[in-house]
Order: sequence, then structure tokens, then C-alpha cells
Amino acid sequence: MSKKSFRQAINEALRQEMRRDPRVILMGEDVAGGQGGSADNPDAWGGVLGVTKGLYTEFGAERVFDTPISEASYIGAAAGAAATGLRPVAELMFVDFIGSCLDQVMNQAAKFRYMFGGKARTPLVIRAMYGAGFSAAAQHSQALYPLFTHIPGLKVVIPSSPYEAKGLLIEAIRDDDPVIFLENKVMYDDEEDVPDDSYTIPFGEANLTREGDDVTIVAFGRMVNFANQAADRLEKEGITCTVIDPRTTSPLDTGTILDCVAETGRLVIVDESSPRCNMATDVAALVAEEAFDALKAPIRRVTPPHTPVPFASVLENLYMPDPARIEAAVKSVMGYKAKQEA
Amino acid sequence: MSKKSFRQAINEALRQEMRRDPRVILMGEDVAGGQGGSADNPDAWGGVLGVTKGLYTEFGAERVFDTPISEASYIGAAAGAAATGLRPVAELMFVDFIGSCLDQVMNQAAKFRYMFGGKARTPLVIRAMYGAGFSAAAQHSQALYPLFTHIPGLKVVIPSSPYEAKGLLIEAIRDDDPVIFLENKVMYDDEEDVPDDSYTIPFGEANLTREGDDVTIVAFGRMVNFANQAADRLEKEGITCTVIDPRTTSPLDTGTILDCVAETGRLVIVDESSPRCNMATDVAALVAEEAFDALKAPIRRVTPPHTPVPFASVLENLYMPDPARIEAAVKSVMGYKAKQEA
Amino acid sequence: MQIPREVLLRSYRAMRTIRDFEERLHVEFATGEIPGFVHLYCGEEASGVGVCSHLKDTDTIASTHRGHGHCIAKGVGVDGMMAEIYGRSTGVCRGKGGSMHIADLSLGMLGANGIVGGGPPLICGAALSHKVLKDGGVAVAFYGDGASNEGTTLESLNLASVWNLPAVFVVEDNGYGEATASSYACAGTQKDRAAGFGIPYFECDGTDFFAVHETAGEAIAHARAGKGPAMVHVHLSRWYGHFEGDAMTYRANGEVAKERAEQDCLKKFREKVTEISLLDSASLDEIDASVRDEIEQAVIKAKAAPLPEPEALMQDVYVSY
Amino acid sequence: MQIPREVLLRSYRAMRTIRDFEERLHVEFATGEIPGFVHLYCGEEASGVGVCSHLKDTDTIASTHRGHGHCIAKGVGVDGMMAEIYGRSTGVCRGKGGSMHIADLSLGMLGANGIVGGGPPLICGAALSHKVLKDGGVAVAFYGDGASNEGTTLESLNLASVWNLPAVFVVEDNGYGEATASSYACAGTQKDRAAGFGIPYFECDGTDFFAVHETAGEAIAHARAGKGPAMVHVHLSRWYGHFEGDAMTYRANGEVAKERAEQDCLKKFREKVTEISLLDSASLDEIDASVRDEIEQAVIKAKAAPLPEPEALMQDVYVSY
Ligand SMILES: Cc1ncc(C[n+]2csc(CCOP(=O)(O)OP(=O)(O)O)c2C)c(N)n1
Ligand SMILES: Cc1ncc(C[n+]2csc(CCOP(=O)(O)OP(=O)(O)O)c2C)c(N)n1
Ligand SMILES: [Mg+2]
Ligand SMILES: [Mg+2]
Repeated sequence: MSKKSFRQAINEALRQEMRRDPRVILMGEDVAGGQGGSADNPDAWGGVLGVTKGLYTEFGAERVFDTPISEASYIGAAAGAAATGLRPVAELMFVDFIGSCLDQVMNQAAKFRYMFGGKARTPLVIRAMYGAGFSAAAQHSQALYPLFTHIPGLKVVIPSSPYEAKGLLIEAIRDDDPVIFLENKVMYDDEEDVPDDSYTIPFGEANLTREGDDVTIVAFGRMVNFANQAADRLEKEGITCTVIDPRTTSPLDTGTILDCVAETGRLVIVDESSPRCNMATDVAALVAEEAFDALKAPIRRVTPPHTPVPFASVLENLYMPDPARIEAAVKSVMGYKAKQEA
Repeated sequence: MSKKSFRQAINEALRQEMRRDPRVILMGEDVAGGQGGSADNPDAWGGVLGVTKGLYTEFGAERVFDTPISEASYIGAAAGAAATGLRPVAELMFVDFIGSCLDQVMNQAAKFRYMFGGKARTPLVIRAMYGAGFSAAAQHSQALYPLFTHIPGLKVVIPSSPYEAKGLLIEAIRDDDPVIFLENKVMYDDEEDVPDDSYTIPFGEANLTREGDDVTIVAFGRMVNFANQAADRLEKEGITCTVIDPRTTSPLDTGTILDCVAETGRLVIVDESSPRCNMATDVAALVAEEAFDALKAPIRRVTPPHTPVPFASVLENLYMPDPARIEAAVKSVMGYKAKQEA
Repeated sequence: MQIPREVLLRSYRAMRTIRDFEERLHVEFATGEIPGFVHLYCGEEASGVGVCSHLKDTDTIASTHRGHGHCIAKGVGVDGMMAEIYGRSTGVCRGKGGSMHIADLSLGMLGANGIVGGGPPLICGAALSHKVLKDGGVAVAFYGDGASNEGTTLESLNLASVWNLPAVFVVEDNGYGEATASSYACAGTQKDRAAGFGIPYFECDGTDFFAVHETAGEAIAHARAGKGPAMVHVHLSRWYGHFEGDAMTYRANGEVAKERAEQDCLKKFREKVTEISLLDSASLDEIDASVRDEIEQAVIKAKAAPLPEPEALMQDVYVSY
Repeated sequence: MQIPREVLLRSYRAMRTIRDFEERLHVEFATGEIPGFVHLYCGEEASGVGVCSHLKDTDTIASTHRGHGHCIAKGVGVDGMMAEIYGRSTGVCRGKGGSMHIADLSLGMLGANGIVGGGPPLICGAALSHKVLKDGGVAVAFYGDGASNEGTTLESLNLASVWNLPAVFVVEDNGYGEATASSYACAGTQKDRAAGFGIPYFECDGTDFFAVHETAGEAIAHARAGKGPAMVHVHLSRWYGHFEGDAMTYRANGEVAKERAEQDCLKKFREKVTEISLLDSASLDEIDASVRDEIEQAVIKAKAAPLPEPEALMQDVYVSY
């Protein structure tokens, strides 16, 4: 066990799985970097933010493949390789680039197993960065996990810390279905204790980062941290919250969410993706259908507005959910009085 | 006023707008059909199901453009043409093909206006077929409007009848934002009275196809008809329903939905798209947040399961929501007794 | 190159099987019993069979919406295919795929594909598997003239070249993508496109099994030898509409009839092999009869086969509510 | 072809403006005041300016993530650009776009683009507008060697050719896409790719304004005359990292220094015009001084400019809850 950054945790997961299983290969734009360059330094980059650094040096050109800038063909190639015996981990760099290759994910990889009557397995992992807060503007800041969650046949993972990232990525690589693994780009330098050995965290099992009596907060990825910050502050005012990190949006641990709401009777959902047809609506609908009885107050969603991500920091900060808005939402459901009662 | 099919209504909308405004152009695969063919019959097809038939003959090669099978470039071209003075209507054939060109829709057309600080207008309409029920299997049967609804900057239209189709398509062509216009492929031969003159139906104004006291049903596209069939039967048993056709999922007429739920206190949502992060969850979340007080029962969703669309009719029929399932859902919310009361 | 007798017999049988399978589907579709979209390969048999005559089960192919011929050429059984097209639980995809999604990974058949341009990227991946796993296999993407304009196809040519993959790109150029002629939709030439990505180019008459066999043989040998990808441009004609129901109003009257009369790959094959006494008419007749029976049986079995059970709806996919 | 003095002066000024704008951004970025991703065009000035020296406001261009040079070459003002990069409300996109999304439709500048390969399809559309509206305009897509492998780019070459569009495709080949060399990532040649889609091909040294001017002039004239698209392959080098923060460990030591010393388009321009007495040193010095001041002022104004108001978050987009 030692302190590791989110970046290191992912690198270590990849390294350990590549050592364990020769079928695990890596591909993506500059996942090594420097191919053909005049410095003759083919491991120059290790991905645009250095996450895969050193893997080319250890595993070589037979396992680590830099690609042309051609997302449709190499993500499709990853799907094809997965269906024919390899276990590729493909890096899409920014999840925003899914627009260049969605067909290979949505109509090919995701559908093979079902459409071919169970005769195909597609053990494919697609890693990509998501999220705002980096001043990267509208085309490099989207969250987009609702798109993937909507598509049957995909599994979708959003780790909320270095520990989570390592265990979930190893699980993803060992899974036989296509998995979308989303990394928040502003969290790469976050650190925490992470075991040195290999371990897995199962999909579809939520993590309760804290338990409380008053309000259940469901949050995704980086928002788990914001939710915990809000809960810390609220605790000082005597409001205690359960914070649920579902870890995976597909499969979703509906049981844990429903159980917690049954106890607290109040629900706030924090989702940094665009507000329409997103995970906040997904969880709200689940609870409004299955835990209606338990609800003491309206279900509040904390999300960005339905706009592209603006560039200027002053606007981007307004755009993003933050601990203060979560706190306000929790207080509003605590303060709720039904009209009949009021 | 005369009886027109869904197909004719769309054809007429296109024809009238092309007559009215020379900047309106058409493009897509075989929207005319027969270019370069040995029969020298360049208006051979009028789209794969004949919807644009005759428009090439009337407007010629300067207004109607057959494309190579290259969705990314021609949908992108439509976006670029829209930003530079034309008002293109591009046909994507099956909405399932969005995977081949999502970037041009999501990161280009949808974002121009906001990202460029209001300096761009993108009056683009993308028409595409959606929906199951045609035995067209997993890659030609998806609904996918939740994907578009999730993306800020797009408007999304799902007409539920020939009358609706004509008025909404004319509105779409006159709108200055990019509009996704979805046509249910099994409805093209549906007929009803449609005015011969041009008319528009505004976006974001729901249509109440019937009003009742007991349950509000929100349904989309073809599901509006199923909802009305269910409501017909329920009426005979003394249960009366309000059926809401929102017409557009983005903008969504939240006011009408909330008002109706305030009156009936019960809500069933019928959505033929995959169940996760879809319009059923979107509307459920809205109501669970904004009309919580009024709710007398859980919000029920009638959707397909979270699987690809199967080919065999026997499975596809099980997959699709139908009037019987809607009826059952309505009865279940009518029969609901809170645990406290029960 | 002398083609072994057993390869000739097998290839003729495959071509005949495709022909009868397709002609029968054409008839069956008209009765309304077959749902969905059906795209027939009739007239193009020598291409799929000529190419696949060089492949083993451990090699991989990816096909298109017009996939029946490639499936049969790669060894997928007609019973399972027919049952699939009829949506039966005995279908090769248990009735869940249908005509456009027939696949059998165990035979290296990576699937028909409803998405134009869907196959070439997948074939880069299959070729990568062959390369990394060092199993000596090659991977072949079949795609049409129309599909040659998809970005996925064009990117794949580059990717295969950059990675020096054992991949062969077979452009089946039947002159049309739906109703639009390739003379309209394809600028430049396939030959120059191959050159644009540094890929060796081969072409042949797709109605002549021997031409396809020889040309594809060279291209596949090139790829199998580790020399990188190759392109084979096969000139063809399709005899039926784009899909069943298409009246082909974009093609000149009599054009198809002429092709049927003059460019039938089965007739040409028979003429050639009997002329130079490679095979005798009797053994071909025998094959014809046996195939006729096989197709008849496949239809009877398919019609009698059980429909999928309701449980199948939720099987073979992870489902979260 | 004799280039008018006023075009020479304007072009030199544009190149100098780009150079100073970029060198200054390099310094300002290091202070941490500029957020996000910044990709510098330094060293490549002669390309954007040489091409745009043939364009009017009514012509259209689409650019890339490395867009500042194209914007300046097309006439976008540096005050608005600098303010945009600083995220101010006075920015050309009101602070909502940033470096990667500078656009000014009124000047025919269809936007920088954060998506590699995003521009070429848009340019097909702009060219279609010029053609349908018969305004005599041409549309130019700038894109990199890396982007030349995107399916969108390759499809666009075909589409432009099939539609016979007044479109020019300018491949700015600086040898790298991020850290990966084009010698690795681009199979074949740009020349053969152009041929693959029936498009005339031109190439030139992108550090020589006169070469770019002449070559682009021919290509643009071809397109403007209604003869269809053309490709211009411009050979270049970039002087800074892929983005600010990239240490360029993939390039040999001293490589960039050598290029700066020997292939500086501004030096080469000055040498040539003074040698043959087209312009005198003094007028160039004057431009240098004036540009230096302009950039200084742009930074001062940008830093002093107001941030966007909170309301801007919800403006210029239709918002449904
Ligand atoms: C991405 C995509 N675009 C469009 C279609 C509709 N479509 C199906 S087949 C076809 C024509 C394909 O032409 P070609 O590649 O020449 O193959 P052929 O039908 O001639 O065998 C088209 C446009 C599709 N299925 N997928
Ligand atoms: C679709 C997409 N893929 C990848 C990226 C990440 N990316 C940004 S710039 C770049 C390199 C582009 O190389 P090139 O086209 O040669 O342009 P240059 O940077 O050399 O000017 C990459 C890979 C992106 N922005 N968009
Ligand atoms: Mg064809
Ligand atoms: Mg480059």
C-alpha cells in the first residue's frame, strides 16, 4: 500500500493486467508517442496526459500500438480484435471524440453478443477522459456517460478516486463485455493509498462513502468528492447524509439506492453531465417508481444547465455543480413541507 | 384538406418550403436516386422509402443532392452549408447511422451558436427514420432520441401523425437551430386529414390528444397512438386518461406536463427507446422534482427492456411497448395504495 | 496454378449453394413470410467463393448487408442460415440477428453487417489478432463500391498499412450503392485509392471464378507472408434489386437479363472446366441436384423450426433494469 | 506573377502579427494566466497567409485546433482574439469559445476546431453554399498531416469531387500529429490520396511565402473557375510543442533551433523582397514596430477587459431546463 495518484493507479492497473495476460494490448493516439520522430524516442508521451507512460518500454511494439488519428478505424479495430481473441484496451483520449467513432461502439461492439445469438464475446475496454473544469471548452469538456448508459450491451464505469480507478479498471479488463471507462481529467493528480497488489472491484456494487439519516446523495465520479464535501459541512449543522458512489452506471446498483432512500426518505442526485436524459433523471425515475412510498420530499437534481460547456473560467465555474449547490439542494429537501401540511 | 399519408405529408412540407425559400436544399443517400444509373432516371427512388420522390424532378440538381455513402462528410457539409447561408434538409436514412456522423452533429452544428458567442446560426434539419416493429433488427430499429435530447444546442422533434409531421417539419425548416426530425418507419402509410396549405406547429407546445381525470400518460411518436388505444379501452372501464404528445423532446413543454399531473396525480410515461437515461426517465425526474406534491402514486414507465432490438418478430413484439402494457401500467397506478394507507 | 479437383468441386458447390439459396429467398420473400430487409448476392457468387477458396476456418472475414454469399463461402451451414432468416430459434444467431447479422465466430465469420463500412475496421482488428497471436491467419474485409466512400473504410486502409497488417480489402464493385451508380459516387479510382495508402492493388472479373481465385490468391499470399495489406477490386453485377422489393428503375431495361445470359459465373465455370476436362458434367449435375435438395430441406426445416422462447429476449446481454 | 506591393505589405504584416501574437502567448501562457489548451502556429505563418492572400471576406475557411494563424490571415482582429483567449466578454466569441473555437462568420472564418478532421466536411458545405448561391466564392479547409488520416477528411475529398465543389484542401504537413510523426502515421502519399479522389494536387515549401502564394493561387483559381476541388500540400515545421507544455521529447535536439535559423518565413521574405527591391527594409521595420505595439496593446486590453457576466452562461443557446 502506498500513496498513488489517479494517473499512477491506472498505469499500474494496465501494467499488472498486461503482465498477467498476454492477450491484453493497448492502442490509441500517442499511448506511447514519438513513433517515427527524429529523437527516436518512441515512448515519448505515454498518452496526452502521460497515463500510459512506460508501458511501451516494458511491453514493446507488439503490445502497445500508436494509431493514426483515425478513431473510427482503431476503435473498430479494437472491437474486431476483442471478438477474435485479444483483450484490447483502447484509449479515446477525450470522450468528446466519441462522435468520430460511435458506430463501432454502439452498433458493433455493444451488439455483437446479443445480435449473434450469444456467439461472440467482446472483451474491449475503451478509456477516455471526461468532464469540465479544465478550461478546455465545449469540445473537450463533456461528460457523455448518459449516451453510453443508454446503449444496451455496454458497461459504463466512472471511478471516483485512485483506489476505485485501479480496482475497477482491472475488473473492466477481465470483463467479457465492452466497457467504457471514464477518467475525470482534473483528477489525475489526486492521491490516496492504493494497494500495490492487483485487486478488483465488482461492477454494479455501489460504495457508500458515508452513511447518514437525513438525505441520500447519489453522485458520480468527481461529484462524489463534492458530495462528501457538502456532507461534511452539513454534518456540522446537524444534517447527516448517506453518499452513494454507484461506481458503474451500467450495471447500476439499484438495490443499494432504493435501500438508502427507504431509510432517509430524501434524495439528491449530483451529475455533472447535461441535464436532459442523464443519470440524474435515470436515478430519479428509478426511485419515483420503486421507492415512492418512502419519499418525504421531491427528488432534487444538481446538474449543469442545458448548455455547451463555456470556456471562460468564470462561466465554467457557474456551469459546474459544486459543494455549495449540493448543500443548498440538501437543505431544500430537508426544509420541504408538503402543501397539505404547510 | 385531404387525406394524406405520413409520407405524403412530409413530401408536401419539403416541397412547399422549397418553393417558398430558394435556400432550402435537400441532400442524402438516394434522396433522388439513380444518379449515373444506366436507365438515366435520376429521380428513381426519392429516398429508400420514397419520401422525397419527385422533388428532384421539380427542383433539379441545383437543389437536390444525392450523396456518396459518407454520412460524416455530407452531414458535416449540411452543417457547414447551414452556417454559410443555406437551409439544408439532410436525410440520414436510418437514425441508427448517427454513429457514423455524430461528431458533426454533436460537436459542430449543435455547438456553433453558443461556442462562437452567438455569431453563428445553423438552420439545419436532419431527417431520419427511427423505431422498431419493422423486423429490421438491431442496427436498423433504434429510437435514439434520448441521445439527441441529451445534447445541448439541438432541437428534437418526433411527430405522431401525418398532420403533426407536416406542421412540425415546416417549423423545423424555418427554425434557426439544428433540428433532429425523427420519422417512425412503420407509420409512413398512416393516413389522416392534412391541410393542403402550409402551416406550422410551434416547438415546445404539447398536444393533448385527450383529457381525463385519473391518469396522465405522456407518450412519444408512435407511442401516442398506442396510448390512445389503451385510453380508449380504459375509458370503457371507467378510467379516464389525459394523453400528452409533447411533439418535441427538446424543447420540452414542461408546463403542460406538470399541469396535467397536478390534476390527475398519476403519471405513466410511454417511450419506445431503451430504458436507461431515456425520455421516460427525463419526464419522471421532472415530475418527481416539480410536481411531487400532486403525486398520488409511483410514476410508471412503459419501455422496452435494456437489450438490443431482436430480429424475430415474436421477440420484437415482446420487446416493444404495446397498448396492453400501457393499460396494465395505468391500472397499476390506479390500484396503488400507499403502504401507510394499505 | 493448378487448382486441386477437390477445391474446384467445393467451390462449384458453394457457388451453386449461394445461387439456389438466394433464388429461393427471392421466391420466399414474395410470399411475405420472411420479414425485414433481404439483400441478395445472386450474380456475385464467384467473388465470395473465389476469395474464400484460399481461406481456412482460422482466417477471418467480415461481410456486409449482402452477406449470405460470404457466409456460405466461409462455410456457415445453410440450415442455420435459413432458420435465422426465418427468425427461428434454430437459426445460427438463434433468430436474434436475421439476414443482416449472420455470424459464426467459430468459423472466422465476423458477421454480416447492417452498417455500410462497418466491416473494414473490424477486419483491421481481426488482422491484428492474427498478427499478435502469430497464428498465421489473414483477415478479409468484403465491402461494396458504395462502402468504399465511407470514412471507416478509407481510414482502415491507412491503419492496416501503418500497422502492416495481414488484411485484404475486397471491393465488390457491382456498379451501384442502392440506386446510385458508382460512376457518380466514387471519384477517382479504387486503384489510386490503394496507392494513396501504399497498398498493392489487384483487380479481376468477378464473374470468372478462375480470375478471382488467381487474383485473390496473390493478394492473400502477400498478406499471409507478412508483407502487409492488399486490395482486390472485383468487378461484378447484382441481378436483383438493392433489397427485395426494389424494382431497379435506375437500370436500363434488359441489362440484367443480358448479364444473366452472358456473365453467369456458374455457366462460365461449367464451360471452362468441361472444355478443358478438369471436371465432367455429371459430377456438376450431381452437385446441382444435391444442392437443390439441401436448400429445399433447409426451407422445410426452417418453416417447421420453433420460434425463439420469450426468455431469449433477455439472454446474451447484460441487462440493468 | 507580379504580386502587388500592397498585397506584399499586407501579407508581411499578417505573418509578423501571427509570429508576435504566438510568441507572446507562449510567454503569457507560462505565467499561468491563460487557461486551457493553446496550440501555437509559430513557424507556419507563410502557409495561412500565403493561402489567404488570395481570399476575400466572402470566401470561407475552416481551421483547426492550431487556428490563430488562420484567423489572423483571414482578417480576424487581434484584440478580439486575445480577449477571447483570456476568456473576456470582449472576446470575439464573448469568452465562450477560447483558443480552439475562435470564429467570425462575418469574415468567412468558420472557426478553429477542437476536433481533428472537423473542418473538411464543413468546408464541403461552405463550398456548396458558394456554388448554390452563385456568389463566386471558394472555401478552403486547412488541416494537418495527422488530420489527413481522419475518415471525415478522406470522405470530404470524395464528396467535394463528386459534387464538383469550389473547395481547396490545404494539408499543412508539419511532420507531426501530437508526438507521432507523419512518417509513421500516414501511409502512402498525399499526392496519391488526391489522385484517389480525382483531385489535382499541388505542393510547396510552406516556409516560403512566395511559393505558397503561387501554388495556392493556382489551386484557388482552379476551384474558383468551377473546375472542382484541389489539394495543396504544404511542407512545414512547427516551432513549439504540440500544445503549450509539451517538451517535444520526440524531436531531435537542435532540430527546431536549426529550422528557426534557416527556415524562418519572415527572414526569408525580408531577404527576398529587399534583395530584388520589391520593398525596402524601412517599411518592413515600420510594420514590425507597429505590430509589436498592436500585440502589446491587445494584451493590455485583454487583461483589463471585463469577464463575461453570469447571464452569458444561458445566452445564445436554446435551453430547456
Ligand atoms: C452507414 C450506413 N449508411 C447507409 C446505409 C444504407 N445502405 C444499406 S446498403 C447501401 C448500399 C451499399 O452499397 P455497396 O457498398 O455498393 O454494396 P452493395 O449493396 O452494392 O452490395 C446503403 C446506402 C447503411 N446500411 N449504413
Ligand atoms: C477527433 C480528434 N482526435 C484527436 C484529437 C486530439 N488531437 C488534437 S490535435 C492532434 C494532432 C493533430 O495533428 P495534425 O493534424 O498534424 O495537426 P498539427 O497539430 O500538427 O497542426 C490530436 C491528435 C482531437 N482533438 N480530435
Ligand atoms: Mg455496390
Ligand atoms: Mg501535424
